[in-house]
Amino acid sequence: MADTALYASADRVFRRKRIVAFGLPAVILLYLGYIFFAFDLPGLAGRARWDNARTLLADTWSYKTHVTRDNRGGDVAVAIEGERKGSYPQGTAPDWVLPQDDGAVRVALSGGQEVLLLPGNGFRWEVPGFGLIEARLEGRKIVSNLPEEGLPDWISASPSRLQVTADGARVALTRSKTELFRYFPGWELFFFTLDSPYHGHGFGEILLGAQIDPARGNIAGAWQDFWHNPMWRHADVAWALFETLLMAFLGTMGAALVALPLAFLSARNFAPLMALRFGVRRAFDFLRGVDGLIWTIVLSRAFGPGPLTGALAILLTDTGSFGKLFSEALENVDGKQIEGVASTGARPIQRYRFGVIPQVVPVLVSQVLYFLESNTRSATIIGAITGGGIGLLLTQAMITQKDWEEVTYYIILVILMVMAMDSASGWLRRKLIKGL
Amino acid sequence: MTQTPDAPHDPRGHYLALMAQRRLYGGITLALFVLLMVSGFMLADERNAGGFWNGLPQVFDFPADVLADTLPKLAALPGHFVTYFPALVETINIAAVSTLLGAVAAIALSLLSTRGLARWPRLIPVFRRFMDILRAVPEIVVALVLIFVLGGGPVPAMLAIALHTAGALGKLFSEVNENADLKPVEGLSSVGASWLQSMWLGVVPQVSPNYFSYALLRFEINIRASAILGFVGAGGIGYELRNAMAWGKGRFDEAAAIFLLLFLTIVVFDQLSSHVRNAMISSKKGGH
Amino acid sequence: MLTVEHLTKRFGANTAVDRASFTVDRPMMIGIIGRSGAGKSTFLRMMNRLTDATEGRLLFEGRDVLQLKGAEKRGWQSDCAMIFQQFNLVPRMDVVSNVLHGTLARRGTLATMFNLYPREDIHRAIDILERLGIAAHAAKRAEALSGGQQQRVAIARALMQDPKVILADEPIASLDPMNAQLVMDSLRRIHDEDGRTVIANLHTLDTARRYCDRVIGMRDGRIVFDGTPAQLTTGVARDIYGAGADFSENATSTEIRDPVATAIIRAAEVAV
Amino acid sequence: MLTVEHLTKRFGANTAVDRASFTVDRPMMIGIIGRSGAGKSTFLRMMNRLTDATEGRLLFEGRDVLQLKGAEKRGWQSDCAMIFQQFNLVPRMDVVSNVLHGTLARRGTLATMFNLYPREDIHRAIDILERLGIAAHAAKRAEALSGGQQQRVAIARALMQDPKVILADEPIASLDPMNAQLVMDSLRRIHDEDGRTVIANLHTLDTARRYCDRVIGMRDGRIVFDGTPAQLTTGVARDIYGAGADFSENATSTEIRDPVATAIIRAAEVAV
Amino acid sequence: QEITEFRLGILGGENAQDRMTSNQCFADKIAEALGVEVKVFTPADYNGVMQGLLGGTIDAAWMGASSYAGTYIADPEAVEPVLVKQNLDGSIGYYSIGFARADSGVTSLEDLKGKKFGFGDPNSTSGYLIPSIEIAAAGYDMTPGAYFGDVVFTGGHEQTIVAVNNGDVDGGVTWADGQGNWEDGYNSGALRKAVDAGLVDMNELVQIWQSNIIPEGPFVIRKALPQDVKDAVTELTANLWEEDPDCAYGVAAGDAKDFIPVTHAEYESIVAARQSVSN
Ligand SMILES: Nc1ncnc2c1ncn2[C@@H]1O[C@H](COP(=O)(O)OP(=O)(O)OP(=O)(O)O)[C@@H](O)[C@H]1O
Ligand SMILES: Nc1ncnc2c1ncn2[C@@H]1O[C@H](COP(=O)(O)OP(=O)(O)OP(=O)(O)O)[C@@H](O)[C@H]1O
Ligand SMILES: [Mg+2]
Ligand SMILES: [Mg+2]
Repeated sequence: MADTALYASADRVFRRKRIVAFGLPAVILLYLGYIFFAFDLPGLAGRARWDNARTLLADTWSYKTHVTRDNRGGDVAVAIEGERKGSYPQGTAPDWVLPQDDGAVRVALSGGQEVLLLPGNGFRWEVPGFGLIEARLEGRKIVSNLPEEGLPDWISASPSRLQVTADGARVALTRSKTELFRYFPGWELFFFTLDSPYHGHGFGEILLGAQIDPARGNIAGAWQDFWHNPMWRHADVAWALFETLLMAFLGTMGAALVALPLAFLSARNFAPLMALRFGVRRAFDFLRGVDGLIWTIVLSRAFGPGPLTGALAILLTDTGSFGKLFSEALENVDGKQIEGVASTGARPIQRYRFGVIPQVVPVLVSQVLYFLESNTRSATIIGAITGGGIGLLLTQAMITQKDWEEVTYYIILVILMVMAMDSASGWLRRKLIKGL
Repeated sequence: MTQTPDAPHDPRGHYLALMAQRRLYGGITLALFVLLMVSGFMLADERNAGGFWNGLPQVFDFPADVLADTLPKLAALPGHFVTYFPALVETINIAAVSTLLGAVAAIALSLLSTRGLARWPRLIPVFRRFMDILRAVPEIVVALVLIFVLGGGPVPAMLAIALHTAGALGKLFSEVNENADLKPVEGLSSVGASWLQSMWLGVVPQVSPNYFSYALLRFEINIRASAILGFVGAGGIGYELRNAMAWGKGRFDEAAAIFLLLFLTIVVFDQLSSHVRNAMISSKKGGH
Repeated sequence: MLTVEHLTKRFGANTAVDRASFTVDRPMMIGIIGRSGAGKSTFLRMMNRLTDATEGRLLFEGRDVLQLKGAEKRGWQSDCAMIFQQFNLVPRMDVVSNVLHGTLARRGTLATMFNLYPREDIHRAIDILERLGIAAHAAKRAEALSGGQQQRVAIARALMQDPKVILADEPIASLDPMNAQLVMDSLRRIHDEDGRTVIANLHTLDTARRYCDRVIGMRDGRIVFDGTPAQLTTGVARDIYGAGADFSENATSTEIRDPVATAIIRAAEVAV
Repeated sequence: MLTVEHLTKRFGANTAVDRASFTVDRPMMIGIIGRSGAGKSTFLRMMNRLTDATEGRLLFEGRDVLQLKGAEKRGWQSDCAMIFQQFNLVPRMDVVSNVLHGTLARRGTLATMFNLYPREDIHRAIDILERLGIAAHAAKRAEALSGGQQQRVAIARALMQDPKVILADEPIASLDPMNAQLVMDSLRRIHDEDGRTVIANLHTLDTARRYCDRVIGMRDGRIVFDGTPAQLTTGVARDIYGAGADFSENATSTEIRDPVATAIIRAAEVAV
Repeated sequence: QEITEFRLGILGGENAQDRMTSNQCFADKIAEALGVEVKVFTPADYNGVMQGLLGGTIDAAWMGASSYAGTYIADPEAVEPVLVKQNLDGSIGYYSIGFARADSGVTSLEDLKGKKFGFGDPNSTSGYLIPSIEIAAAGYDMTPGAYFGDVVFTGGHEQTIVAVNNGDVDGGVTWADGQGNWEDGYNSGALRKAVDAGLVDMNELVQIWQSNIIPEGPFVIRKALPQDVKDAVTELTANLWEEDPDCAYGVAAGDAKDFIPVTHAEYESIVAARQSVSN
């Protein structure tokens, strides 16, 4: 009876479904396979530098203090992160660096270990589980008690340089200097640098305790020293953040203002001339198709580096995006409202004002606010090129690869900024759309 | 149509007061906006190396230089197209793979963070925050970090864009999910289907057209993003463009060729995706 | 007062209104009936100048309104208010603003762009709303109102224009019977009290019979009936609608016969 | 066979089902009636384990199904099919796939995700559809079907589960009278022919009387009536619905008394 | 002709904040001398400074020799070189250094045949221009795929060092003063900075090539500026080492002897070199 026919047709349907169900993933897998080789993923494992990752990770939450002994003059300098701004004034040192009477310097490490920087241009370090390491500069050569062969990978030795890395510290001996890095957790000098009188004082002490700097009140003084901290430069970072937001805001809003009237010219139902509409549409495509970053380069000839150039680049790109979105919104307007207004004898501009604008405003506002949030992120990148904002600080700090804690600081700030913009624009969107 | 309890006794005064209040708020908002725009513009103008009004007449200097350098060497352009085509393919591949991987992750994340669908309802805020963070980190940051670890090339860019895509699409997808009809899911649960089954059979078929349309839009964005990441050393066409552009006079013809290649690609994919999306929308409207 | 002469509208090969002619010599309430596609809407839209006529003349107080251009045309539009089946209000704006749109043609462009209307206009708008029984909703957004209330806002906008003629294109087709009755009562009252001419396209015979002084029947763009409601017999109606012998008026009736419902409407009218 | 003991469900302060207890000793068709909010849906959802109970036990063949977890719970769900008021099908999928969803709990996750159903399952699905008179629509998408057809697809899915119990939550409330009758007839036939227990929440007294062997009345979460249809007098019904003396059953009736309509249904049954 | 502000562009191997800090004293001095506000800009790359000078949005900058040449080629009337840094030994030059990883077995350009070679920024003199010419002249074709397996731009000196150290490229070029010891990364230069930052261990790197001496980049001033402004800034800068060595140290990004006058003639060869590698 009809059953067999029905069975057959159902079987056919399911065979087709199975082909689709397997075919699509198969195509994707094939593509991924191609990518696997095109992107040389097998070689990637070999190229990946996990020690770099470790350095990076370690550096994000720790800092190092350099103890440097000049092998020519014998001077010992202590500086946080080896930076001038983090140097301990001559003759002072943290309590774990102990000059000895014989001219040696004893550096205490965590876990009771210690390294002796010897006056004869050498050092001595008793590494637990390995033994004593002693090295000295003799003439132009470095001699040590280490064997020639079979060194562990945390020791790197050559006649001109010896480096030992162990347990939160690293010692390097070259002809010119002996250098010891000791690692500590935290972001040192985040609040105050060494030269600030407030360094080493707790919050409670500053807020409630006795006046620390006789010239200034505690809170004002502490704020000043914190805000103008030469190491972390909070004031400049804050300005950079603000500059990034400024670029995003000016670019987005400017684009919206420029795009709105142009969108009327390119909406099918409002365009006065079809040729004009076509032209404006292609202009939108062009503005959008050329990325903001390229606009930045083009504009930087005329306007030079700075936030305005970034804002204008965002403005140009977004005029294209908004133009397209707005004209789509305009093409979807409900003609009844316009007709209703028109039937009262309203002028064309009044028709737009009352028949069209109230309809499209919610769409416009929500799009603009969406873009404002995503442009905050774009502004970070554009700033890296045009020379402004947090993006420049971030990329430069990353490229010079010096202070990953600084990089971490910037990344956290960028994320917080974007998330704040996200919630702010979301809040504003709800608020405005309800009230409009 | 019964008497509302808060109906005003004096509709005229009531309305005028309301109007005055609305006008005041509207006026304040408008004034605030204008003030922000004007002062923001002035500040940016002041902090910029070149002023807006001085720079305006020079806007076309750079394009003019490019043209002046390119026009005499037009014959070399096709050669440049061929030279840089592999880089373009790499850029498109980066965008495609990252969109694919990001979209898959986004589907999982969005299902896990939609009320009514989530496997572990308590963890919804966790997944949401996670997506927020993925979204907030600029691709360039992830790419630079990964370049440091993995070395240059397409993989860091691909991962960076994929992570961002997962966050961005995840949010859009979960909005789509929120509007999905829960009845089929309940129906499937009632037959004893597992979570995966009810999502795959009950939710995904409903939302896949929307997913697809958002993913296409994202693909378009990602082509641009991968070109941009080339600017910071992640390979592809952006890298070539930056080098040619930075050199300036003497290699502007290369820059122009790369630019044209990139621009045409973006326009082609843009048109293609809006075409597909339109087709999809109209087929959805036009019955089954 | 109003003379329509050979008014014709063609859409390509299709003639929507075909040499329609009639004369109105005093303000009255006119109903136009006819089945869907008969050309009723097109006729009203030509009259309000929302659509241009192909041929013919439409004289109002001696002037051919079809020839007007620019400001004069807008002046005519403001003299000739239109009420639509779907209300055609701006849903996101409040009721009073919608009513004030009736003054757009008279007020300066700039002031209206910023929603700045003279205080006396606002008062008059609220008076009109009060007269139509919806002043309590004055500050609400139009979209927050029920269909019947929205249609009354549309009528208020029309009245705000202080028009000589009110055109209504199936004003009650989207309304339930109760609201339909409220709206038709309002239109009738406006005619009775203000003496304005009201021309309404109607879907249903009984409404036309009950509210109009004169009924015009259209079929395929032509006027096939023009007379008093009393002349509108079932036989005539069959001709207008091109229906067979099984035509029954009740099928299209919207009148509320239930005494309870009528009582509810009364109560509601008092309450709003 | 089925024993419900002090089954309770609280939503915050609100008790949706309040210590419901009853016993069923042989397969029968049971109707649950009660006004909106009485707890009927909540009861069925607890039984199918879509909602967890707050207190109480529900023994089926000696096992407390409320204690089951993970795979065992899904196993029980596949033994206890549910039919919903809104059908709860996957609208974009074809009818056969929807029916095959009834086997999900038995088949591997991966296989079902790739549409790998065994051939005999597919054939059985067609058989079931044929039995319910909708095999002709097998390849269509569920959303393309009328409400009554969709509900029969839902019943087919339930049958596909080969369940011991079928729960139906107001299966005919979204259907017009003609389709309602088709669906109720199908349910009754399943009970009669397969001997499965059917528990249906019903909105209307006459349906319960006509199709059920036993009727349970709920009010405010408690079971206030449990008896045969014959015992369900108008007085009892008034108690269940908490209605006054003006209560008339006809207000909620869905029965088709019109002989013409019945004829149409017959014709439709033959046609589909 | 009056100016209302003076805009200084700075470039270098430090991050943007540090550049700002080390040049702040310089900016203050110019402000004092000219009586107008001085703004400091730190574009992300050489091209940013070039565009600024060409577009007239930056008035003065320390440039690399190649980027100066690029600016000159684009518009000979844009800027003029006025001063150059004189090293402690009296020279005004530095070197481009080719290097590789010690454990890769590469010790000379010979060994890099078929391998990946890394330049820095295309506008860098020592990171691209000079090595690309001199290495090619030595018989190693620099077209990608010709002699070397591939030739890439890493983006800058720091990136080159990291890339070589990571093995992303097999050999690369960067700059150094050529004085002092290899194991310290020489006395100054990009290698030294990387060592100081703890990025690389010089034991793991070997030098494979060294260029001829390269002239230091000039301090350039925009030609269109009023003559008195140009003179004032030039004089002030020329006297910086004498008057404020600390500040000069920051401006020169290290120790130097003096800033001495220079003219365009000094860079003719670089201009020619740059033109020769353009299309
Ligand atoms: N803009 C237009 N373009 C083309 N044809 C049109 C247009 N507007 C109306 N028509 C045609 O003109 C004829 C008359 O339409 P009209 O809307 O005036 O009829 P109606 O009597 O108002 O009908 P209904 O009761 O459906 O509103 C119809 O055949 C219609 O298809
Ligand atoms: N998810 C829930 N959360 C809170 N309260 C609920 C929930 N589901 C049901 N309730 C409440 O439980 C009570 C019983 O609801 P239930 O849906 O079981 O009633 P019902 O008899 O099926 O009514 P109806 O005929 O309207 O479907 C109601 O008071 C309802 O508000
Ligand atoms: Mg009509
Ligand atoms: Mg229910």
